[in-house]
Amino acid sequence: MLFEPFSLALLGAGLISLYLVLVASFTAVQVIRYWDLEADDNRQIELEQRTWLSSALVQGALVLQMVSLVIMIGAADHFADLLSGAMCATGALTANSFGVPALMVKIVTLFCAAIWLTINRIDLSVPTYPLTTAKHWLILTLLPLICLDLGLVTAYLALLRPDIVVSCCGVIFAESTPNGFSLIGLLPTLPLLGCYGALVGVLIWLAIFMRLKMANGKTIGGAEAFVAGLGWPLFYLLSVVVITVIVSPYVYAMPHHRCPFDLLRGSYGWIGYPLYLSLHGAVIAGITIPVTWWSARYPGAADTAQRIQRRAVPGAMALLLVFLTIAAFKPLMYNILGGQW
Amino acid sequence: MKWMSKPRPSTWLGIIGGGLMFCQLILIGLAHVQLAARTSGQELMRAQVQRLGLSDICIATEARYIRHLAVTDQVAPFMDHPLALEYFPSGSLWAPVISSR
Amino acid sequence: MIIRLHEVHKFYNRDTPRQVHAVRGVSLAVQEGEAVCISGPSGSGKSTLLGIIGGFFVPTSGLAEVAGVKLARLPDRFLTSYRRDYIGFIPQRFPVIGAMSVLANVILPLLPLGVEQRESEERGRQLLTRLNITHKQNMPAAELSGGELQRLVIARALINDPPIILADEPTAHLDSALSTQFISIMSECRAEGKTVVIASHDPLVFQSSLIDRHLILEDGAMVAG
Amino acid sequence: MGPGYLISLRRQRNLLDFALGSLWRARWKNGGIVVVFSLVIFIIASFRLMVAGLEQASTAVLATVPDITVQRLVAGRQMPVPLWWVEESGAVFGIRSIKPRVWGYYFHETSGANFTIIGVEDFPGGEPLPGVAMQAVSADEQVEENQFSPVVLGQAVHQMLALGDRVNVSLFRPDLTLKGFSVVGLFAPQTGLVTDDLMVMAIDDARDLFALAPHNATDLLISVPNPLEVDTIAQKLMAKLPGSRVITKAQIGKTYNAAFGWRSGFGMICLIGTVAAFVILAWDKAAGLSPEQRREVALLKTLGWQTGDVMAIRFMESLVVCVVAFLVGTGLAWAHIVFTDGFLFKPLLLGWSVLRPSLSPVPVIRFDDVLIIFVMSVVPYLAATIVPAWRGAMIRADATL
Repeated sequence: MLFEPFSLALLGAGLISLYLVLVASFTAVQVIRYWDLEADDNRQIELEQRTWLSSALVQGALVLQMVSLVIMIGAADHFADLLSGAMCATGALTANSFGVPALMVKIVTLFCAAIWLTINRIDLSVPTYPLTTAKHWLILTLLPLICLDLGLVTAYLALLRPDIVVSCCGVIFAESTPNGFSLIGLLPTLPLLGCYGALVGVLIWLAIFMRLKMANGKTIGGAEAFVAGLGWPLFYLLSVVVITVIVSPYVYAMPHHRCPFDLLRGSYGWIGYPLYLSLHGAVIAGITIPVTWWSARYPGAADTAQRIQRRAVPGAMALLLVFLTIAAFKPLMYNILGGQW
Repeated sequence: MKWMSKPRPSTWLGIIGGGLMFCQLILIGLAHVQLAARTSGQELMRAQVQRLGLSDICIATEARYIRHLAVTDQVAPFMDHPLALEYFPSGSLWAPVISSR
Repeated sequence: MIIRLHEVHKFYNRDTPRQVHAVRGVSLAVQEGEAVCISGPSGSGKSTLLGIIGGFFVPTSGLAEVAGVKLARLPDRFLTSYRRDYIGFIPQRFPVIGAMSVLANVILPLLPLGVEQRESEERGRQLLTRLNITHKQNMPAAELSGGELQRLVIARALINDPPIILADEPTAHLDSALSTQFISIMSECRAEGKTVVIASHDPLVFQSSLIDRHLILEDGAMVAG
Repeated sequence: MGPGYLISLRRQRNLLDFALGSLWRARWKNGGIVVVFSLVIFIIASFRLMVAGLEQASTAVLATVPDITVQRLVAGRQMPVPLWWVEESGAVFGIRSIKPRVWGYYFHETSGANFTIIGVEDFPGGEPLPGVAMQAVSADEQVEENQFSPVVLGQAVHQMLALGDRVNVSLFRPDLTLKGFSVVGLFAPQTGLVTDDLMVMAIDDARDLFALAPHNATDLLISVPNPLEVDTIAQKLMAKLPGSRVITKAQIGKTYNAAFGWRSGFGMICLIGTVAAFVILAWDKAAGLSPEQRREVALLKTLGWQTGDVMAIRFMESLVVCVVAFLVGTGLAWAHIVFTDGFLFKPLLLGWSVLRPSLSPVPVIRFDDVLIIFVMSVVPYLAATIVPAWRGAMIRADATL
């Protein structure tokens, strides 16, 4: 279904991202080959000017990835009407084996671009540009991600046939499926919530610990950075599972409708937008902690890195609380006002 | 002070942009009035569709593959397969010449 | 010691056939509040020296420290910040954006600093009053006469209250009356404690009472001063 | 000075002021770009919004199409269905009702229109036709009892037949003999979208008119109460009835959507050329800096502007052009759809037709559609200006020396 307007918009966004990152990669190759801060020749001067270009390009690509993520969800939602058996975006995304990977690659690209922008900010704040080579290597890893994204999206759209029978989310997420196919499978609610609560507890405790440490004028150590670097991505994954399995049925008021995407529909008050925005914001702020810790080891970078840390830790916490409040609102209201289901 | 009374260019942009958005909102409002008119017969139309077993809306009555999916032929010089798309450019742009007799 | 240059060399197009050794081992120390004139024939490296002090480019070798900032090896981004904070620059031909008003031209350096428009216009107006061209503030800059243009450019250089004023051949296109006016404005600035460095081979400038020290460059090397 | 974000906000506003000033200075050129870009966006937006409106109109109305339609194919061509298929199908468990139906087209030579004739079993008695006020035919109009069969007409058919106040109408059988009908009702005008070309009559009258053999029908409509069973029952029917073609509700809806989506996509492909041409224009405009602009950039750099500040100016210029053009273009598109029913694109989207109900293509506004229009128009323009903006901004400050 490459001729659908949604497909064209997605492919257009993908191609433009590719163009932006391709130009940035060209810069990256030049920088990696010729960067020499000691030189004052024209080439070095032009390379220094190019750092403005690459950050503008990656910023553009980041914004575009966010837009195309929203379009991707919208497209899946729309395709659900064209594919028999697909009743919501989940069904449309699982209609062939490229949909979910494409979505995942998009999300990973989003996080990578955010990490890049943090490193870029630290790098540009120091006159010696300590991280320049590193960040341009990172652009070169962004390039295959964008290519992969475009390839997967193209494959997904090209192989999407309006007539084939696919499963709908009710089948995919049902606790027992006759076909045996289940995306998330049999996940017992209580242990899942327990794990999730424990992880959130660890993250909050870690934040308070780091905050106290910084208040005492100490810097964040490798152990904290390691825990944060492991904890926040895990938190992201678990959050998506928890939203799908536990939160969404309350929002839809249907115990067997488990879909992480329908939350974004207007019929549910667009609750998905603040929910996912705060989740992504919190995780981006969270993974900033290991990124800044890593960057701070480069000569001269520590000051800016720590300044960013001082903002990232409370920022992540604030967004985490916003996220948890939104996520818990419906289930709590239901359990307080409407009893158990 | 005289210089304070002169709005900044960005203020002008805000005014113009706001005005344009306002126009859009009015147009969208009008659109919704029309939409309400269109959907007023909707329940009735659904009932008719159900009663008569219609398969299509009659926006292109001469195109049998559109008005009634049910009379398509599988083997035809121009593809009339029910799940095929109609032969788009020619079929929709050239109307037959109807001589007034 | 607000400006300190030690054994500064500057090459253009280094290691190419078009290599130019523009500044050869210049050492210079300027006190705060001093007014210095650098003169020499054209092509002697005056502008390059001024460009090094003004943070337009970095020296190829040697030490350059202005207002505590080590200019050598500083990337362009940081040179620009340095320029914002410490330098008021008066270029040779008084370039302005002709279609914009005088006041808008004067506050140009403040725009990217995030200064509120009301505040920056107030500062601009004060400077224009001081330089006696308030009555022209809303006129397009293109309609100004040479003398008014000069005052506009000076006001623009002073808008950020820089400790150092650099002027590149400021009187080259002015008659003697306007040159005298320029010197008197610079004297006022010096009296306020600003450091003034002028590159000029105009005797009217380097023989004036404004100038504390007169340096002569020849073929990129300091020959007197 | 205040906190950092406030400084940053004020900086953005100052730069925006400057950008607007420089746009205003070249107002004729930039105005021209806004006009052309608005037109491009107008075309894309009209197209997209109309398709959305038509899709929504059809899916809303066609939500109740029969669950299963059974046809018979002989040598790949559709043939009448024998009525014994009804009993045969009745044996399949899970079916609520089976209605045979005769229908076909009647070409009306005078008007050049194709009417759709539907003969249903329980007519004029039985289940009433929704939206039809049935009227008894008055005695003086009824020429001979029982010779004129009752028929219900769509509004457009009624007009094309130019009946006026008369109620009697004659149609030709295949052998050119005439068959008389009395109009006993008209479909309500607001249901024109599905009924305008209809002539509904009793199934035996339809057989008579089309000279169809008795015990035959055109197709069978099958109603299945449980939507999950539709596919299974369709499979069973296919196995039970040799030479049958079984079409489910889902297939009809999806084919319909696909047809519109495909048309819209095809149109968009054509429009991409326009956008591409425009992007080239944008690149050209941003890349070809005049000597005066170069001097201006050099001056700003001398005055302590960062490369990023100059890039921000250029970006804001493009953004203002885009946003204004986007608002104007989408606004025009709405006006085009709301006030003129989208007359520019209606032929392209609907094809030609002699008889057509008034169809308003107004869509329910959806965020996705706006986003698609945005990505197809504004994003390429902005992306195309990044590199030229940087190239124009990297003029060095020492150019003034």
